[in-house]
Amino acid sequence: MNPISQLFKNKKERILNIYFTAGYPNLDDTTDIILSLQKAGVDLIEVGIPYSDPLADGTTIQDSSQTALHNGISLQLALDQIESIKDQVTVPLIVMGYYNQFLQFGMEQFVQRLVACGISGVIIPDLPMDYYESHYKELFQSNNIAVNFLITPETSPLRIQKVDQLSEGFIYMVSRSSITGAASDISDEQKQYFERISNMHLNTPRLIGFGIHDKTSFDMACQYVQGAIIGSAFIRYLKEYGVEGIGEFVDRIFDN
Amino acid sequence: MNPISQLFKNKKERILNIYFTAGYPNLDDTTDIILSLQKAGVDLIEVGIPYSDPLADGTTIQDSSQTALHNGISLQLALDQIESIKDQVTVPLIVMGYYNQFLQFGMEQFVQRLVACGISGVIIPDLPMDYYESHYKELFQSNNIAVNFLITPETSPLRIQKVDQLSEGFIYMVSRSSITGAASDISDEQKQYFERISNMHLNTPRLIGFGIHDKTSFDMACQYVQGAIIGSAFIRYLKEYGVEGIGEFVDRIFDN
Amino acid sequence: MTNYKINKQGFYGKFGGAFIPEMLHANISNLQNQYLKIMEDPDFQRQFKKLLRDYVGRPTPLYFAERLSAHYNTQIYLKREDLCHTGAHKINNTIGQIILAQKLGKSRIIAETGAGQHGVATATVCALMGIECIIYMGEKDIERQAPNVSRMKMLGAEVRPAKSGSKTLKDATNEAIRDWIDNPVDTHYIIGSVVGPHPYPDMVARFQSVISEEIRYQLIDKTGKAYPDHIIACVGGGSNAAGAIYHYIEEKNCNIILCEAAGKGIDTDHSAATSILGSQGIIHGSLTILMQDQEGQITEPYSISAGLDYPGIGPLHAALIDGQRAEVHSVTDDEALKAGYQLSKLEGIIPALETAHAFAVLDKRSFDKDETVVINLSGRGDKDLKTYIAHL
Amino acid sequence: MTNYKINKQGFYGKFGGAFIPEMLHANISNLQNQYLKIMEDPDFQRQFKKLLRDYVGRPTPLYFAERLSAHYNTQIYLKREDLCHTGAHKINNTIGQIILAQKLGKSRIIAETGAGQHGVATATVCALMGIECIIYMGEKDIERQAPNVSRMKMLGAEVRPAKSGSKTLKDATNEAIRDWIDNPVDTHYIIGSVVGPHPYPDMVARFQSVISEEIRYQLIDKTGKAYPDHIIACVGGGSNAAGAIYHYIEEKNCNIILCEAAGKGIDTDHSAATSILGSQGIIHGSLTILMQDQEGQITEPYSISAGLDYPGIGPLHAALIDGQRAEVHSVTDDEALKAGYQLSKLEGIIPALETAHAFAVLDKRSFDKDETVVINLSGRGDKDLKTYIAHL
Ligand SMILES: Cc1ncc(COP(=O)(O)O)c(C=O)c1O
Ligand SMILES: Cc1ncc(COP(=O)(O)O)c(C=O)c1O
Repeated sequence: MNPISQLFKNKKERILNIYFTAGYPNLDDTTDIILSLQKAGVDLIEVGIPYSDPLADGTTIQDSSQTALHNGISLQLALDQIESIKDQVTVPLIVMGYYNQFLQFGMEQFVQRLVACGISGVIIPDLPMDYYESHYKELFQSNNIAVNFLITPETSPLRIQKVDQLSEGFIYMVSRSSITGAASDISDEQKQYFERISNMHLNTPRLIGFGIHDKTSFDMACQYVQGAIIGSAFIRYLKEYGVEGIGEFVDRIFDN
Repeated sequence: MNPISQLFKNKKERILNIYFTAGYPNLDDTTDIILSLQKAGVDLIEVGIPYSDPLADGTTIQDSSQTALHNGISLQLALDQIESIKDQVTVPLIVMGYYNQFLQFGMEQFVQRLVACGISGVIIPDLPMDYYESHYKELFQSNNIAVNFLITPETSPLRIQKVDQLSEGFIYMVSRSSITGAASDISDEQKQYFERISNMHLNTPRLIGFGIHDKTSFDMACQYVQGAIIGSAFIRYLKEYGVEGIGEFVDRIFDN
Repeated sequence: MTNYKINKQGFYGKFGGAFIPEMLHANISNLQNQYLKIMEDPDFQRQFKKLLRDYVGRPTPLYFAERLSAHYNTQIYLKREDLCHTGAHKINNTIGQIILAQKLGKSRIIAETGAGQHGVATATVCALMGIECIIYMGEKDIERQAPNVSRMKMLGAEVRPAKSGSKTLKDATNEAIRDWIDNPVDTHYIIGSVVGPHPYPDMVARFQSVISEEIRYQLIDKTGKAYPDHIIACVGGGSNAAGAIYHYIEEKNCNIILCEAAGKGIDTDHSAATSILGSQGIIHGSLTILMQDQEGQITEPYSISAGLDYPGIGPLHAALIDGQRAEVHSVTDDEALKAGYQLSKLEGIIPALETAHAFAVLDKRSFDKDETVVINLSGRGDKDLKTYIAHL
Repeated sequence: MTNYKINKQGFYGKFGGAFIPEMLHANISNLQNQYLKIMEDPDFQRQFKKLLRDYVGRPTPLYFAERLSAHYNTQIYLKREDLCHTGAHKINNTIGQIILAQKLGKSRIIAETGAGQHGVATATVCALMGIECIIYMGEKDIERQAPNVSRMKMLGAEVRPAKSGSKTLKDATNEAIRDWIDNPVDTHYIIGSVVGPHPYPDMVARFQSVISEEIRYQLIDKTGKAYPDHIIACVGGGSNAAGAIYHYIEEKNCNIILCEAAGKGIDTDHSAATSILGSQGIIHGSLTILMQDQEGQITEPYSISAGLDYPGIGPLHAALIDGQRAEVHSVTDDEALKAGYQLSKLEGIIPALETAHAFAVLDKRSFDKDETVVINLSGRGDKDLKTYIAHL
């Protein structure tokens, strides 16, 4: 069984998935960040591979990606960094990046490297489900790499069912129709959306992402699903306090 | 008989007609210039009435007109100036100006004033012959004001005949097809034109104008016709040496 | 109504004629004798029509302006001269004159320009025919119509600044005439409006008359009626207006509305509202209405729009106004700007500042709900963006 | 040749598709399902055709360029998209998309722009329909295409600078997509070329196909032949080229010539010659050819012409080039400038800098004396005067 699925089987609530950008703030921070997050007790770690044209990301992550690229990060290097600590990592790792990066790397080669690095899953926001199904499903499944798809408030019920069927690991539930909006409280509209999805009784567990930035919003999300993803808020914290601040950041979310 | 016609009857060669701009260089110079020219022995004096849009004039005369207008000259004032010395003036006077100035003044009134000022002729370069004939011929003739028309190298023989028939006083023979060109020697082409006209044996005497600027060009012109008109060259001299220089300017032309 | 037909001597009633110095006589009388013969020649017509179609882009559309019509509660159609190659009606005339100049055997072209549209249109046809081209333009206009100066240069024309007088259109015209006097044999002078000595007003009006020829059949197609209840145009010299009304002058039921530039207002000394501030006189060889002082000195006009910044109007328009065949409105700079902004936002069409004056009439008088109003959209506003934005 | 026909999933052979994040899925799939239904509706067609005729000024002429033909000793016809309202072919597409957006019930429009032509064309149709309009434009392009920025403002649009990456077209597109992600319900995104996720490439090509539809009957009228021996167009994203070749793709005897911007040269790192410097990959939701490094990071392109300064090409063009159905030339800045000057002086037409790239081909390969060559004159050069004059 894929480690991510295992996680969701073992832990039914308050799963914390932290996203960070590889090579940011400094080129060599990747490994430290993973190990610090693991030490702080997060459940899942999502390593963003910086891209020149990150369509689906908000400005915080865009900026961190540009810095990381400027620092000299590459997919190759990010994977090397992860591989270098793979024996120390027990938390399931997910790689997030854009389809073109992996396409140029070579999809087969990419999956081989994921396996070699001990990575459990991927998020490729611009790889459509149909295309995945016809081109890559077998490749990923046979290598036991979970592919996690997204749903949004606009995703139709039919399509959600399809996502449910195709996603391994978890469904990335985009909390709202805004990637660039500032962190804000969760609105009634969003709550209705969360409830609507809960009532669908899907097979795949869900994590809520986008706009989750503190204990309050994390707790709120956890009322509806098994956990949540924090990205931009973590990047901003990292920028201000560096790797040393990670423990405190996570503590505050969990309120340990 | 009109004084201009009388002049041409009495003097068969080397008639010198000097053009100057009323109110230039100084507003009150008009009378001094006339009297100085008369004293210096010129045969005819052409008083230019400054106009805002002097289409048929070269830049020297344009500039003098703009200065004179700036000085405060007007048709009314120029005529007043002339009238103030009319008893001292024996040389025939010609007024040169554009049709619109006289039209606004009132054509009848204008002719009355010419008579009152002792002026013998007019040159209105933009008043077409036909229009003159049908509208103003009687007015000018009955008041014994000579109207002098122009011919150019491009004027057709038929039209020259008409000019000959309609002009009183003299025909203004434009020496060349350029109003703005610098003073230069008379070309072979021009000589052919002068000869061509001479061979037409016209009734009306001719004066050559445009480009006549010194004794040489004056002498050359006088080989073909009874005399010549100097305008720009005189204005330039006036600008440099003022009214006091007039005697010397005329002397040099006549080479007395 | 026969007063509005030109006679042999080039007069519309008492207005018109050819008050020119003898130095221009050979050229002008040659033109007078030749222009109709040449223009009516089938060969000329074929060449003219073909270039109007394939090069200029005629017919230009007659566009029903839905949002503007709703705003003013009437039926407004726009004649889209802004879609002509080079962006204004001016090229209808330059195409005609360049063919004519060729038939006259001329090898050098001169022209005056105010807004630069006529200069560009002339430079354009000279490039098209491979003929030398010199454009006179007031120094002040060279500054305020910079894009058009660049265009003329790109097209290979020489732009000569007119530095006398008000340094605008009037003075550029003077300089062009002087050039013609100096070059009587090889040069044709392409005047840009229905001004100047006969035959220019008639010749230019005929070349521009394609506008109302098209309006006529387009209007029948769209409304079933051959003429609009009102036809509106701005007047600098009057060529776009002449073209737009040409076939409607004798149609009594078609009301003609002409718009002049009032500049900062007719009671200031910064205006170009010729019909109100002017009187009869001679300008550029034509007996017409012009702005002048009591001495007959021509006044320096003012308008924010370089193409209307002219102290005279064509003799046809003088006759139409004098005979009360046309209704005249004077439009200030501010009113024109406002009309320009409004047309941009309501219809997605940025008009030339000249043209904007015509649209300002919509705020000055009302039209019935079911009346058909045609506005001649004489040119596009690309050349005026700097001015528009500066006043936004 | 069936490879060049789009399939249900939006692929031309292997190129195309819709590689978009889930946040765009509802909008894109709605468009995919609706666009053909809406476009084929007689009501839509009536409205579209009427606006193309009365508002845009179609048909645009097919003009036989006599002096250019003589210069190159062949038969050159120019398709005059420069005469379209707003000055380029771009408006054919925005007219179509704005009507479509209305039928989809959208009340807010966003668009990206490079040269500003698409921005102006979008702002124009939004003004025409009274719909809110936001235009994303690279900060660098805002500087070099200032006249078009002024026009958009006049038309009531908001111009938002894209400050990331190369600050040009690619980045403006990213920003527009982000805006759409943020506003999935009320907003329609009017893409300006045959790029982006399916159905954009096909939809835009269909709207632009009016160009070759007209060329076809105009050519028959002029030459008796329905297709030219060569058809030439510049390629930024590829919309003017797609329109010009649309009805000729299956006509084997019609040679297709596409011109890319080589910038300072394909062996410098200042170029936008996608077909030579690029490779297969994903850009803006489409699998096509694009300029990228080995890591798949998209390269910052360079061209003097803002409308060709794009690191990708549309998937149709990728397929045509990959299948060797089209001949491709890369044209440097200097070659394009030279071609622009030449067209201005020989034919009196100042082309857009983008368009000038197409004309540069005339110096790169020869054509037979009696071959028919159609060049798509995609836009006029008013917006580029500053650049032209600076290099004169
Ligand atoms: C667009 C436009 N409209 C009108 C005019 C005024 O000229 P006219 O009165 O001869 O049409 C000009 C002159 O440049 C112009 O460019
Ligand atoms: C005149 C003109 N031609 C061509 C282009 C390039 O776009 P496309 O390749 O989509 O025609 C542009 C883009 O702005 C343009 O303005």
